[in-house]
Amino acid sequence: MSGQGECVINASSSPPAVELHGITKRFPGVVANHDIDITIGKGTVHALVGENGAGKSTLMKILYGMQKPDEGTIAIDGEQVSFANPGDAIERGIGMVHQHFMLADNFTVLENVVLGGEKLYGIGSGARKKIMEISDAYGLGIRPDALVEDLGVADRQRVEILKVLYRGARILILDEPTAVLVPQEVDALFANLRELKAEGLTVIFISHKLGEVLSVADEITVIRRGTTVGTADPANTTTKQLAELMVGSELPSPETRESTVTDVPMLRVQGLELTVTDPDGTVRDVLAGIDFTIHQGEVLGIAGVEGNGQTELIEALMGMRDPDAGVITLGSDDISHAPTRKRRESGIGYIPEDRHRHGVLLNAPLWENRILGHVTEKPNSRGWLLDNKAARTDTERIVREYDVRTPGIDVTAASLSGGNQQKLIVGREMSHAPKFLIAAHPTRGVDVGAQAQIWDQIREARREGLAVLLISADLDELIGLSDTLRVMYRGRLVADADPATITPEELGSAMTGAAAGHLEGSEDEAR
Amino acid sequence: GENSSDSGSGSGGDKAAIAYDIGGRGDQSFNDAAYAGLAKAEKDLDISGSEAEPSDGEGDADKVQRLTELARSGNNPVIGVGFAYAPAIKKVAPKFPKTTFGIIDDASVTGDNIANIVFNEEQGSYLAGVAAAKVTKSKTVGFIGGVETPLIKKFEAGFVQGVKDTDASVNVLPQYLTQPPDFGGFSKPDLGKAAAQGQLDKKADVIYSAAGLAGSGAIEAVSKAGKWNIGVDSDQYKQKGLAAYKESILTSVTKDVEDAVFNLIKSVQDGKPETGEIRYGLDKDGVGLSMSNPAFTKMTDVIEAVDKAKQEIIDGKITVKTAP
Amino acid sequence: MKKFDKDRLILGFAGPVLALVVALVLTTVVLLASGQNPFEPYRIMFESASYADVQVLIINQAGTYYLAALAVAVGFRMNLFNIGVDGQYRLAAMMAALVGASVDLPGPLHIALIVIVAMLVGAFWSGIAGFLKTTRGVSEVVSTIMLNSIATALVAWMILPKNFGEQPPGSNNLTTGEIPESGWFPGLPMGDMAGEIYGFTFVAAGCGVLYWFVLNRTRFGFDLRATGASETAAQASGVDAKKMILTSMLISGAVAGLAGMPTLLGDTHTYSLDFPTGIGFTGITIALLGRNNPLGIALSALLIAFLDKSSASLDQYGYEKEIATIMQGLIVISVVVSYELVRRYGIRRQQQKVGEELAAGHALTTEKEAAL
Amino acid sequence: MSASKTIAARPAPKKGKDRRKLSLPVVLLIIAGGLALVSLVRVISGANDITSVGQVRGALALAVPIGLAGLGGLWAERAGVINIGLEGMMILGTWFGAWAGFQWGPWVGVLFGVLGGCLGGLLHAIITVTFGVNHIVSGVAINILAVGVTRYLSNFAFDGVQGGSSKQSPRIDPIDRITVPGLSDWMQDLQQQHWFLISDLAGIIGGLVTGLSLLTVVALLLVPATWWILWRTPFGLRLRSCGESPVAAETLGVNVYKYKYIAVTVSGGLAGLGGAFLAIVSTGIYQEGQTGGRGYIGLAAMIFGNWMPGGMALGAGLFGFTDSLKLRGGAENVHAMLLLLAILLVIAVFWQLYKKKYVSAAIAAAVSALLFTWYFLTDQVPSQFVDAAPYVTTLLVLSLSAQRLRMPKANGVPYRKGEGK
Ligand SMILES: Nc1ncnc2c1ncn2[C@@H]1O[C@H](COP(=O)(O)OP(=O)(O)OP(=O)(O)O)[C@@H](O)[C@H]1O
Ligand SMILES: Nc1ncnc2c1ncn2[C@@H]1O[C@H](COP(=O)(O)OP(=O)(O)OP(=O)(O)O)[C@@H](O)[C@H]1O
Ligand SMILES: [Mg+2]
Ligand SMILES: [Mg+2]
Repeated sequence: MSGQGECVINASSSPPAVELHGITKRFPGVVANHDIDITIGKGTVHALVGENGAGKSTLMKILYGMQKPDEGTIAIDGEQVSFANPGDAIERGIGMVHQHFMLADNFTVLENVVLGGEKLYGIGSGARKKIMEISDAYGLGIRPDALVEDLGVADRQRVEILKVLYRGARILILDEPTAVLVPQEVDALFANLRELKAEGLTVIFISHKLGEVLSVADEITVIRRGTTVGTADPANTTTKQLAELMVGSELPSPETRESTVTDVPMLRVQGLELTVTDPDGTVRDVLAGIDFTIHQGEVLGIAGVEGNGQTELIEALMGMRDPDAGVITLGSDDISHAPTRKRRESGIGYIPEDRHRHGVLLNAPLWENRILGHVTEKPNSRGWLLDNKAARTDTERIVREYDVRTPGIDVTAASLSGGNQQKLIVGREMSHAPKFLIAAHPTRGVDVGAQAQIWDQIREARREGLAVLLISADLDELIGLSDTLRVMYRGRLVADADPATITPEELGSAMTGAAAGHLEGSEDEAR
Repeated sequence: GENSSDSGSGSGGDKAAIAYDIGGRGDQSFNDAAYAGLAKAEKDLDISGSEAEPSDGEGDADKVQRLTELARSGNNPVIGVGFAYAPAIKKVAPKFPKTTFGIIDDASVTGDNIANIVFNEEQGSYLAGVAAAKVTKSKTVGFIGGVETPLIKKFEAGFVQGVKDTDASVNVLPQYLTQPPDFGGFSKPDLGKAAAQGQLDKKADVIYSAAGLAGSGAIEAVSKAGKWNIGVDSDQYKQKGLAAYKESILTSVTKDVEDAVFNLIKSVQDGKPETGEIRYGLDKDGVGLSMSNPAFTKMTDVIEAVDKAKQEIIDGKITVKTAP
Repeated sequence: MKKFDKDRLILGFAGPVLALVVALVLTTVVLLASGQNPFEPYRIMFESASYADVQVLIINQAGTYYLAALAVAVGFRMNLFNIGVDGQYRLAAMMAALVGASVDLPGPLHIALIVIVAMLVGAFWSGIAGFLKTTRGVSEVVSTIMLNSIATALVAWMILPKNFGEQPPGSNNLTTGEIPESGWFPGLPMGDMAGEIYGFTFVAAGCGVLYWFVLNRTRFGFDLRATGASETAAQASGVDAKKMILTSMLISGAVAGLAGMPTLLGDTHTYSLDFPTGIGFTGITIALLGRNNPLGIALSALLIAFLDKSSASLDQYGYEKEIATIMQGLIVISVVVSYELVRRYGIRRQQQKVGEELAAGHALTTEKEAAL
Repeated sequence: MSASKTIAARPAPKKGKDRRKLSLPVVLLIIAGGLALVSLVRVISGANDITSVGQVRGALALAVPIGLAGLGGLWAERAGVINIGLEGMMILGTWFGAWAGFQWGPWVGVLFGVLGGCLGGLLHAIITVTFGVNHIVSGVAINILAVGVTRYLSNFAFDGVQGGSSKQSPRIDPIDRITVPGLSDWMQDLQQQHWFLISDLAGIIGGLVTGLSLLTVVALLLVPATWWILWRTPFGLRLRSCGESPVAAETLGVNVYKYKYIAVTVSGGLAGLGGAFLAIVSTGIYQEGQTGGRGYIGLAAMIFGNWMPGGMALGAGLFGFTDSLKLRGGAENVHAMLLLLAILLVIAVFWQLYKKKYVSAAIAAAVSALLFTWYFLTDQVPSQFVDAAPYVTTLLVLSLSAQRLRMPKANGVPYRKGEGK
């Protein structure tokens, strides 16, 4: 294919937008990409799917000039290129929205957008005008002078897209852009993508949500263990087939089969209130009048657009924030103001939403990460002393039982892919027989195979009487796994729904505040 | 540079050594004066001299080691410059009974082979006070001390007493630059300058600074304001670094470390080593006021008053306090 | 992983050795450039270090440095930068000396009292910084710099004869009065001329063992390390981060308080105007050079003490002893740079190996599974 | 019962937008209030020196080196490199500044001082950026090295030269000073009337227009210039992005290494300028140990000022002011400051009461009462405590003011190209 090489572009048979040929990239201990070939036509949406750690992001970073391939060639519009840095790629009309936000929190939207592209429209009013122009054209609703740290994830995502459009990119790479969005937002994004495609732009799209992939892509490439294993035509492929291609197994479903809900209350929250004081002295409610009960064997799902108080609710339950009013009862103990450690010791498990911030010590070995959060419990310690040996043995067990893909327990957590980090966390939390589990986005960014495992583990524990508070942006997961659903909006639980009958769309609209109260006729909420 | 080497260059073969205080050679005051004494001895007495410098923030153990090494390699006398050497000399001297140990500015450690060289700084400062009180028109004079240690307080005490005894209506503004163990007050001229400026703004027209090198900042400020300086330690009128401001340096309170060191070395060479307290006061011209600025010597009434006070101190009619 | 161990060992040694060689070469270049004999100073330094008294001096100094560096390292382990060790140990030594001189107790009790006072004072002083950080969010870098200077002023005031100090007759020094002999920490005599190794040097070594044990073998140590590695993760794991900051600041200060003890209890028996200063700052260098690892710190402390003491007599031989300071700076730089280079080289090697193995037909997964 | 039927119209849980910026009028108001308070204290205590022309001049002279070091710190840390080596770079500045200054005139000295500092900065950049070594280690090493190198070189460069020694350089010719002719005298007169507020204002203005070294003017201009460069130019945006999120910058084609190198070198240059200022303007000679920890104080001033040029200048000014206060008859001036502090604490008491924080209010009240007692029972502060005044003041200001310090997010974090997530 690379023989096509020389750069004469015929108007008649326009060359493919991107051609990757024989790309190989090695990292210490891992071959991220191995002899990858992909051709992407102009004006198409091309999806890339694969397990966690399959090498998708690495491949895209190579295409974007962030990393140098060890072997292989890249051609853009038929012309062979070699990018020394992203600047070169941008110059060739490539834009990338990264899997993790690439935004400076303490900068304004405007500053984030113009950074690196100052020559285009300056950094002042010219740039502001251009930003508003793009924002209006695509209905992005951008406020150029807002600080990025004040923005919600969806807004940030839009800023990322705007950054790319601002530079006039013709080839867009979107690495898991939908992971943090609610259905409405995903729809809006897809509408934008179709618009872009109509303008002749090429889009490369990475997602673990196979339904989305099928709905938006013109062509799909599947990557497995660093190499391309096949392509699929979305028109006549099902998610099931796609999943099989990816992991060689069936697409898992979060569907809860039989109800295990008992009427023994495990966690009871009454009248929980939380306020925060801003540096300027204003006091805001972030949680108000929160009431709910989770019984043994019950999964309570909380739906809501991020930033509506879910984080604060979790932190209040974990004891990382002290509520201003209200009572939290675990079993029969009032733990409203108990310290975090005491709560963990009395049986609260915690799968945090941001694993890098709250779940692992990135630069510590796995076995130390296994101790984290349970340092006072067996087998990690005896009395005041650590029991490193027992902790190590138990880490090996977790790695085995929870299928954590790692070369050993002495590697740092940072060297695991996100999905494997997540499996380690789940394994760790489950190893202490929790009575109550807080699971925040337990499968975010996790591939389908790992997703299934995590769901299975939650289900199994639930069967044994575990109470679970599930918070997720993945509405399928939420509906499929929960026994009860509540919707959180502006710090309150404004609506409840029956997972058996509700659809993601209905739930999504309640999350935006458009609906309140009980969302469906049947009142079977277990109270 | 190249200074003394380990092997004796003099034919006499006698060796003497000094161990410096913080600052070391080149401080243009105390340590340099001691060096001048050693250099003079090298020239006049044909001995070979060694020097050793301390490192920043060192402890007694290092000083013990330094003195031991100097004594062991045959130096006699071994002179510790500065009171900080007292504990070290107390430990080392008994181990080398044949070596004479000199210590400058300390009389607290005693022994048969220890010579305590001390100065009556307060007496020289008293004379400076007399001169200042006579010269001031604004009835305000300033004292700037580098670091607030007992030694520098002696300077202040003598100066204040001299001023007040001469003219009780004259106001003395005392100011210290830093507190020990922050010895920056001896090495930061900008602090001296700021302090002097403050005193000038308060109408002081004679300023006596006992602040080592930081004093040069004060001298600069005072000179620019057209007022009088009183220098310290050596005759600062003659100091090359201050040539630009010499006209404003009325006089300096001198402290003859050079001769004290020389005398000690000589006494050892003569076979009659000095021992015990050797006090240098006005009587021995160990301290005094320099008379090299013609503008000062022309002020006959001032000189007269100074001479009178000097005589009275020597005669014991006036005792000068050593602490304010 | 096992099979890389020998390589790792070699690489581990390669770093420091490479660094020392580079530092020596650079220093030699400096000497040559300034027209001096490029080898003689080293000979003098080694010769001087071959004397027993200098060796004792080195060991004693290293003990003092070790304590200061441990104090800094406790902070670093928590991502706290305690620049205030200097003020803490000076204030602590002064107060301990005051208390020690004013009581008369049986030996061990007397010493214990002095040591406890020193630790409490050190902890109190660093505790101010910890308190301000946890309650008011004041950066400990700023507050400890300020507290150093405030400690200077406080000591200067307290040591005045009209307050708590005294001025020995005939002396121009100020002291806190001498601690009675019961409060002296016995040393290990090394012969007549060599002097003695401070007994407290062994306490310092014990502190190193304790430091290692607490950090690596106790729950508290785990919490501390976790907080240093990620405050947010530690908090979620049940550590009260604020309490941890305060606690580690207090510990750091308490250890800093010990830094003055070898000198006070083993040598001067009083605090005076010429009590050693600046040890806290040297402690920072040593902690960083030893990578906050108790053994590494010990080696670094010995190295720096060696450079300090063996260079002391250079000026008597006509060499500028600042060359030792230059050497110190160069060693610090080249040691840390070489650590980094060796680390990267190790990674590249590993990468290569994996690549080779892959080329030889082993699947990546087998490599992974085999390692389990 | 739980699900309410209406959507609560509560403020959005997102953070407010206007919480960060104090608007200009508010800042001016605070400054005016502060000045009025100082003036009041001056009138009550009779310590007329606290806002005299000389005091302000002295404060400025003492603040400039600290401010320049702080500005240097700001450049480096805005690009994500912690610079604890400021002290060393300052030392290089004093040495090179004096070395060139005594031979070829003060301005050449200034240039060499800057270059000397740049050299230190460049070394720091090589170690931290290229070799990825811990920033603090590198800074500490540079401090050691700078001391060693300058002391070593002095033996050859200054020893034996007329007026110099191994510790000190010969005298350097002074840099021209400017005084705004009519204004300066007028302000001086006005100040000496000791009127409430007017005289204080006159003192401050007078201090800023009397005997100002040209280098001081340059230094003062560097503060707004830094702000303008870093916050109003593409270059500055890129530089700051390296301190906030170098990986994001990298993904947008910014050469992060380049900007870090520039920033750290400039940082060294500014610290070097601070050193040159010390040697050439403040004192006219190089003197061993002359910087005496001012690099660290500069760092503290920068943190105090929240990594912003204006705030940093304020911090440096505070040090300069209290330093000058203590050097110019501290016992009396600082005594007056006790009163100021006591009054400030009374205000704090009311504020805390208003905020319903009774414990803090009680503490503030108790301390305030103590200070009042101290003030009225004495008329001097022991000189040892006077010495501590700048440091105590800083600590107090920091702990009383609301802490919303925000350092650049990636400050001190090692960065390697292509290893970002
Ligand atoms: N900079 C790096 N250094 C070392 N290893 C890396 C680096 N970047 C990626 N890897 C490794 O390369 C492999 C591929 O990672 P990559 O990020 O491309 O996966 P992915 O397909 O994007 O996974 P996900 O779906 O979770 O995003 C993983 O095993 C990962 O750990
Ligand atoms: N410099 C590095 N050294 C070692 N490992 C690295 C490095 N940079 C990245 N990695 C790891 O390589 C992986 C690739 O990053 P990437 O963000 O694509 O992973 P991921 O599996 O998608 O993670 P997540 O699910 O959390 O988003 C991550 O797990 C990361 O921790
Ligand atoms: Mg990825
Ligand atoms: Mg991922």
